[in-house]
Amino acid sequence: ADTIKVGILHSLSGTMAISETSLKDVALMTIEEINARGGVMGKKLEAVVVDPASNWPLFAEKARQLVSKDKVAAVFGCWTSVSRKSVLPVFKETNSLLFYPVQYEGEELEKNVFYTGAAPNQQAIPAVEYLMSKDGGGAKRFVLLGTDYVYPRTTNKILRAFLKSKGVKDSEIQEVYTPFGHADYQTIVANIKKFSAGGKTAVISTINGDSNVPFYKELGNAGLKATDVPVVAFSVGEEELRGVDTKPLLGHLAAWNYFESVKNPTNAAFVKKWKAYAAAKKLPNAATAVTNDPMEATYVGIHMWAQAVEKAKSTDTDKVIAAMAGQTFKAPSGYTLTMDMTNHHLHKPVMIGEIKSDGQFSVVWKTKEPVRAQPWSPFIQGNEGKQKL
Amino acid sequence: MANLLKTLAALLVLAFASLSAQAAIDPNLLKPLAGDDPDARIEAVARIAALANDDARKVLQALKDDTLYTTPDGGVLVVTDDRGWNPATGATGPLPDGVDGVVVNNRLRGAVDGALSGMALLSPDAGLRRTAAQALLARGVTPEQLPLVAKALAAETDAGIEATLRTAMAVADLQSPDVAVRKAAVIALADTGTASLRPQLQAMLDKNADGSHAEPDGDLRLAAANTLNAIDSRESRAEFVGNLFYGLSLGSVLLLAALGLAITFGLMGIINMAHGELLMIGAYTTYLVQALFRQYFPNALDWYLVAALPCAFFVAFAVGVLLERTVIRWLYGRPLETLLATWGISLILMQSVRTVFGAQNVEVANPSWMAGGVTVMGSLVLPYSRIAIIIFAALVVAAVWLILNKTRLGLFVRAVMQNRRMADCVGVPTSRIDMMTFGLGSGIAGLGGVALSQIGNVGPDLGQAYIVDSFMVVVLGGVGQLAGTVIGALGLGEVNKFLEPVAGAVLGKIAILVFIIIFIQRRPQGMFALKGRSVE
Amino acid sequence: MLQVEHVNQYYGSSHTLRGVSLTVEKGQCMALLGRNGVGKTTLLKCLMGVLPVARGKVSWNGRDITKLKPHQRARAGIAYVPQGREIFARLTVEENLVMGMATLSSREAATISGEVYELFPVLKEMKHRRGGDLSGGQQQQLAIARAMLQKPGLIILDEPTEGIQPSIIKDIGRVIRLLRERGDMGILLCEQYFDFAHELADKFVVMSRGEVVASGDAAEMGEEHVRRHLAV
Amino acid sequence: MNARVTSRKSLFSKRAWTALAVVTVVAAALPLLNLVFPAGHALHVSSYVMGLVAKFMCFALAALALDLVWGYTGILSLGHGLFFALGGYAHGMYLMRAIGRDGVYQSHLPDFMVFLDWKEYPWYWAMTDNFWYCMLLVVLVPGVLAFVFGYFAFRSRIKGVYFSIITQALTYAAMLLFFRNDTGFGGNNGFTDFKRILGFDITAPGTRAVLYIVTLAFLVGALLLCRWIVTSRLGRVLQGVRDSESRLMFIGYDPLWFKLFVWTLSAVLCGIAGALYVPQVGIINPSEMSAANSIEMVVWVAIGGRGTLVGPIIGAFTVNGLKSWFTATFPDLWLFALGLLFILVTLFMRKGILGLFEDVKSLRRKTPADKPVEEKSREAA
Amino acid sequence: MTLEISALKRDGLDTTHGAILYLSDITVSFDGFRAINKLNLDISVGELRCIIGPNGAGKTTMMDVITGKTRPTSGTAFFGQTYDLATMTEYEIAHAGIGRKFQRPTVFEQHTVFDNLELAMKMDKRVRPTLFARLTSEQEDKIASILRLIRLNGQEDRLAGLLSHGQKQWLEIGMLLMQEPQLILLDEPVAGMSDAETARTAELLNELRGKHSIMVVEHDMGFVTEIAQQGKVTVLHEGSVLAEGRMDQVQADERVIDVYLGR
Ligand SMILES: Nc1ncnc2c1ncn2[C@@H]1O[C@H](COP(=O)(O)OP(=O)(O)OP(=O)(O)O)[C@@H](O)[C@H]1O
Ligand SMILES: Nc1ncnc2c1ncn2[C@@H]1O[C@H](COP(=O)(O)OP(=O)(O)OP(=O)(O)O)[C@@H](O)[C@H]1O
Ligand SMILES: NC(N)=O
Ligand SMILES: [Mg+2]
Ligand SMILES: [Mg+2]
Repeated sequence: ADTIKVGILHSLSGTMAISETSLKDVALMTIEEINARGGVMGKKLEAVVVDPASNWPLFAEKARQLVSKDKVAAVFGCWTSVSRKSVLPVFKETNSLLFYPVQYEGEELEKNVFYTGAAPNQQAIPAVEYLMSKDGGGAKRFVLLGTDYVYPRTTNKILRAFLKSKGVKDSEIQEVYTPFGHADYQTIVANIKKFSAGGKTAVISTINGDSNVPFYKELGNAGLKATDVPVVAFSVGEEELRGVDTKPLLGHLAAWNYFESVKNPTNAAFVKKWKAYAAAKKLPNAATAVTNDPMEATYVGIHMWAQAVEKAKSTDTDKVIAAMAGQTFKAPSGYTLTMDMTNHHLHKPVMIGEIKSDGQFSVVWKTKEPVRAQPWSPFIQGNEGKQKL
Repeated sequence: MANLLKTLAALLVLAFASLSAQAAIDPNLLKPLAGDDPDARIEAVARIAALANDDARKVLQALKDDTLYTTPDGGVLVVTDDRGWNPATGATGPLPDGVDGVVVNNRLRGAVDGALSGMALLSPDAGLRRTAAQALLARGVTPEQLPLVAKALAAETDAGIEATLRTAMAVADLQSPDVAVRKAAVIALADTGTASLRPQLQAMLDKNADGSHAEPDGDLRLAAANTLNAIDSRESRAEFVGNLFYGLSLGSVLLLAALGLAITFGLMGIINMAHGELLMIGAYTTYLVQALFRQYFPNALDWYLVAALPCAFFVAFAVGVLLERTVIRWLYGRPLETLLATWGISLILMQSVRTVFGAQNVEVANPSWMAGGVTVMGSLVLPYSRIAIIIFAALVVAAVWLILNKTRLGLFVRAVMQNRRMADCVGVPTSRIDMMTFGLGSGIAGLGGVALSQIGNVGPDLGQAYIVDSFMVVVLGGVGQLAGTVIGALGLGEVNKFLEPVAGAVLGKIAILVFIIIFIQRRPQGMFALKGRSVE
Repeated sequence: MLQVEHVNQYYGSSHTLRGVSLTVEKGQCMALLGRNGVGKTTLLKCLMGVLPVARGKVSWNGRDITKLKPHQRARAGIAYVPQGREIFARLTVEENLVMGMATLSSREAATISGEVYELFPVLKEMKHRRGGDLSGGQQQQLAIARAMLQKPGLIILDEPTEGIQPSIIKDIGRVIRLLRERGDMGILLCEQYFDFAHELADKFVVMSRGEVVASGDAAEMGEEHVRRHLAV
Repeated sequence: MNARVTSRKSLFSKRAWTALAVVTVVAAALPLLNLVFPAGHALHVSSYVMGLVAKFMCFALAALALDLVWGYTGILSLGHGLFFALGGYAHGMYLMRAIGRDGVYQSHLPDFMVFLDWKEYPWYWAMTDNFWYCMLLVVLVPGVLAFVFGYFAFRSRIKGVYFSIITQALTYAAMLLFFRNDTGFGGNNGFTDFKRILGFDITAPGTRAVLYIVTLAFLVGALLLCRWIVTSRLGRVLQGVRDSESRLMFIGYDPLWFKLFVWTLSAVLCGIAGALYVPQVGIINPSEMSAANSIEMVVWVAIGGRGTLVGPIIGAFTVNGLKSWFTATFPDLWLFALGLLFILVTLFMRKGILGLFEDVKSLRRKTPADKPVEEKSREAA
Repeated sequence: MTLEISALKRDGLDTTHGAILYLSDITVSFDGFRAINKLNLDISVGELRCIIGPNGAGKTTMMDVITGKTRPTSGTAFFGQTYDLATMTEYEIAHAGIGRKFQRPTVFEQHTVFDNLELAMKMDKRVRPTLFARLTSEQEDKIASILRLIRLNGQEDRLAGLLSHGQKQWLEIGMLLMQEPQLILLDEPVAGMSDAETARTAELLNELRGKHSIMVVEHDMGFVTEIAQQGKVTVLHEGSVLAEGRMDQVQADERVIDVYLGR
């Protein structure tokens, strides 16, 4: 064939469309960008877009379709961990490639997957360290608030162990979970308020996309300000904030590996390109288009894959995997990201941003260098032997 | 923090002693603000605050509002409408190139807030003073601030503010080295103290490692224990009232979500799976009205919600009428098939919104009069937005009740829904009534959507989040029973909110569902079931 | 004046009405007779517009109403007491009666005329009970009262005496006679209770298998050839 | 007189038997075509297609089960996704045990238990390493749950939408329960990463072919069983339950046991469908219990034609087939197409797709003058 | 529950005291309104009893009480000596041998006429037997004869919902006969029937007299006179017995004329 097909596997309908739609678009933009440059190995890339509709078994079906029917060279996709778990067997069975662009809980390392989002040590732990620091407000008590699923659970498990290692007592940690789509945070916010009476408190939120708006609205209603009880979130980025009135949220935090507001030429170009793309394709709400971390991770992932294919001179899975190791890419975050030699995760910088009234984040803290991912968190028992991975 | 406040307070006292200090601010004072040494910035805020003049307040306010910018030469500008005011010179001019916003983090913001509220304690504006006093109470007064507070207290004329300040003083007095002062403070706080004092009071009761009491004075310990008890019982009362309120407010939300369905499903028997999407349409209409106001009537932005109500009603009404005319009207008497068709409608409406507005949520802001809330019983905040929703729900229910029970139209509606053919035969234009009824139900769903937009997501999936709950409410109350829907919604809200603290949100929700299942066993026709022959 | 010309109707493939024609004049009571299942109810439903007519024409006071909806016919002055009562089960008796005045202006509909309460005292007693809770005969009375309140020009009665106690049947008979004698109303009475029909009717038609097989003045009603069509 | 009785509908007409046999044989041939012909051959059937058909057959079995209660007995369940999922979970427990120590943590416990720091299997996992025991669970868990739930609900004479809504509440509650990690079924992720079944590699073409054939056999078997039931006198009692339950009581039937019988049978069939589904799609998780999934099942039945048994099978294949096709071909627009399909079928094909065939057949027989006039049924109480 | 039914069946109906139905002091009130007020009534074995009374007198409600549809507020209702009707469910009562025709015809509209009759037929009505049941030739003959009796032969394959009002009445009577109940309750059986049909029904009832105990509620006095013959007629009024006696006696009773027959 004179094109190389790549699959894009993001939900365009159902509950996850909120987050995943823009990943599909940014992937298409990236592919256009690569094609404009002449493609890969002289061939144009051809995107095959499917809609797994936020339905996990359908993810597996669509993955199989992309790999075995459309014969794509690689698949970029998934957001939730369960969708990833659902497609894994397909990629293993067919020995093909998945690029996964979202922060996740770790505890996984598959040969057929490249993880371009953050592992817990690249997001959660630095964020908590910041909260405990003087500048972060010196939090002593923590509310670990999340949606009841594996990512929050694992993250909180890791954080609990981490906090313990920092001398925080169990009585000073409150772990609260809500069901998916929970929309009434009155009681929880009241409880946070009560808990915070006991001393400087921070909330670590792993609330899933949909519940964030009601949570933050309630927080604003109850008059809990960031200066009293800061909330740091791991799933709230620029895209999510588009749907929130940010005035009451001033100063609440998020930890990511990229913010739209970081200032460097690569990012300026990236943001400009995205806005132009959104306008050109008449995406809904193009006028207020924003970039965010998983979009950057998608962008980086596709480029790195393209570089690896060039290097391997083949789209053969094993050859590409070999070529991926040590790939570098100058990312919009302003850092040159490296694909780890062994663990399929990117080395990423960690940044903490405070919400501004315009829905952007001002970066209040960041690491000097990209941090190597620890997919097997040392804070989880039984992972001791896996730290070299 | 304590150190900082100490300096701050000392400086404030100084400042107020010479309130007349004037003129522009020393650039050296401003310079650290533009830098990135956090400690130096905090220090600078304290020093500027000590100036206690209008200029200082302007600078601090600008910091707070994110309108303070740095210039390339290391100065700062307060920016309003593309013009910069230089506090060092007092000059106002166009913005030079290369200005950049001063990064404010929470720590700095906290310091600015503290400084501003300290300054506000002596402000002539009672509102400002009250806010400041409350902020002070929330933040805690250090012994060093006492003179300032004392001074403010002496000058205070408003009883409410005075009480707040007294409480703040008492809190501070808890740390006094003088047993008598401590005791007086502990006793004073029995009536006003909040849970935030518990650690301090508890500390008085604790024993040291060697077994001796941390607080040597026995009487004082007793007083502390009493105060703790008083605070605890007040808190638990507040908690109870809080739960009651949360339940009422959740119930009102459920009610607003379900009320339209009580008409389209309860009265008309249409298993309207697109009901949620009608809520969504109401919410998106609110969003559009807001956008319109932002664009054309920015001054009246606070009133966009009022305009959104009729708009949402009519848009949803129109969509409802359209659906009724094109699809639903063919399905009367085939209730189960309405499930299928409206499920299809729901998919289409959702995807339409996704196509037009994007898959992401859109932003709907609370008008400023809905921000914040009243504080009752010391610690319980009743948000205005929630209160507004409760009142709104009551109004909508009353309106629906009046329409259905006190007007001829309402009688026709009920008659048509019970026996369409016979209603036709006595001269009721049934298809128009059908259309109006479905439109009414849809319009009310639209109103519900306006309310929901104020507390949650406005996105393509908004409706999906409420559809199951809405059906539960209507069925629990008894299909076709407006009163049942009201009681069902409020009941579910209350049960939920009293369960949640005990069981947690997840198990609480499961418990609610099990409760519904068991309840229906007891009352297989819902809460307000009709009895007798007429239901056969 | 109601004029029915060659009306045909089908249920699926079965031809239920085969060219039925009849005329009801103002001030006249027309009895519609026939065995069970011959299509009487079907005809009345066609006249009321509840069922569509496949072929043929129905006109009322010279106006073609074949294509009108039931509520339009009601507004044109036709009232209907269906077989099986069809009261509004969950409306109160009073509300049911108010429904009878749906075609009147809301001022006229504000009060229920005492006449019906006099005729059917039980309805006044049970004014606040739900229609569906009434006994069968009470419901039948309610259905008749409801139609009377409409002040119609034509009243169509489908077996109005079914399930009603003898004394009230007599009252209903009196009412029908009264209405007839007022002269401003046509009455189409479908009835199994032969003697009752005989007493009230001015004219009659007999149907069999969807066709009119006999018709004439009340005087001929008792004749053998008529009786024959009613026997089993 | 006896002629009357022999003319009563037998299990199938001759033509229907032939059609059934042909379809079954063609369906059974797919895995052969997959195994025998190499990829690229004109007669080759890809494993992707085979996987799809297998999945659809599981859905079809669930739809068939639903039709038994909804179509024939008038009990609309909005919670059959629960029984489907429970069957799936029951089989999934075995599949998880069969992973052995090949999981990520190389423990004898499934990864999610290791992650929760559990040291032992909780009691309800006892014996799940035995395949046949799990198969028993596949039948028993949905069956017993349905029986108990049904017993109380039917005894309280809960009917109509009230019943539908509490089935929805039931599946919703179960979904929330299964989402909890502490419940011990893998939380949100559920079970995945299966490796083998009865010692055979679960991804091997041969294993897949066998699973496919087993699914087909169950589907055909269930169709015959259901057909037999609905044509028996019991079937007519069930329809009596649907149309006038109180009348049935006055002639001496206790509807409770009739309802309970089909309800439980339906749940069991649905559980079996779930159990067949899990090894073939490789994942089971609580989203199968979401309200929307159960409603979709109802949609399959309605689209195909309620109360016809064959219709729901056609419906499940049609809806899911279109969904698979649309999501790949028009990823942005497919919901419009699907939504429109639902509306059009409801409006123009009152009896679903199967009804359309019958209408066409009867149209050919009738003269235009015979246009059927349907009297609108009386208001539903 | 199925067990109980078979237990009851085995006991059989005990009518040693000559009466098949005893109602004593039955009261039924709906939200304070007494539809039945301390009603006392016995029916003897083989008796054909006519019940008349004004609309709303409580006749249908009384049948509701007997068939378990409505629970009496107070009082006792016994079928034979042993069956306490107040404690039994509708189907248990039906099984015990009470059959009823409703005031408004109720048949299975989606079933054919034949199926309606088959379902009503006297047989083991538990789940398993119905699943494996096959029609025997006697049963077929029985259905055929009932079909002829109710004049629906030739229409047995029509859906019952498509019958006319009168035909449904007949079908319901047919179903009742298929049930072979010991006590038959007929609520206005000839309402909506033509005079000829009414005569036929009277004939039928006269045939059944003696074989079954029958209770008939009717407003058609001609019909009542015809079937009551020399038997007892009970007049209900406002929930209690107003008068009882032979038809001619009752018809002459001033009170009955006042409240019921009219002048
Ligand atoms: N909805 C229907 N569909 C098909 N056939 C019907 C329908 N309703 C009635 N029929 C048939 O049409 C014929 C006429 O019915 P109709 O109800 O008009 O009879 P009728 O003369 O009013 O009888 P009755 O005196 O018993 O009320 C009957 O044979 C009946 O079976
Ligand atoms: N569920 C109920 N709620 C209120 N009143 C009721 C209810 N059921 C019956 N009634 C009343 O009880 C009385 C007796 O009704 P019932 O149906 O037994 O009368 P009936 O003797 O059968 O009359 P008919 O000859 O008209 O059929 C009536 O006045 C009726 O309105
Ligand atoms: N991996 C996540 N965010 O689910
Ligand atoms: Mg008739
Ligand atoms: Mg009666």
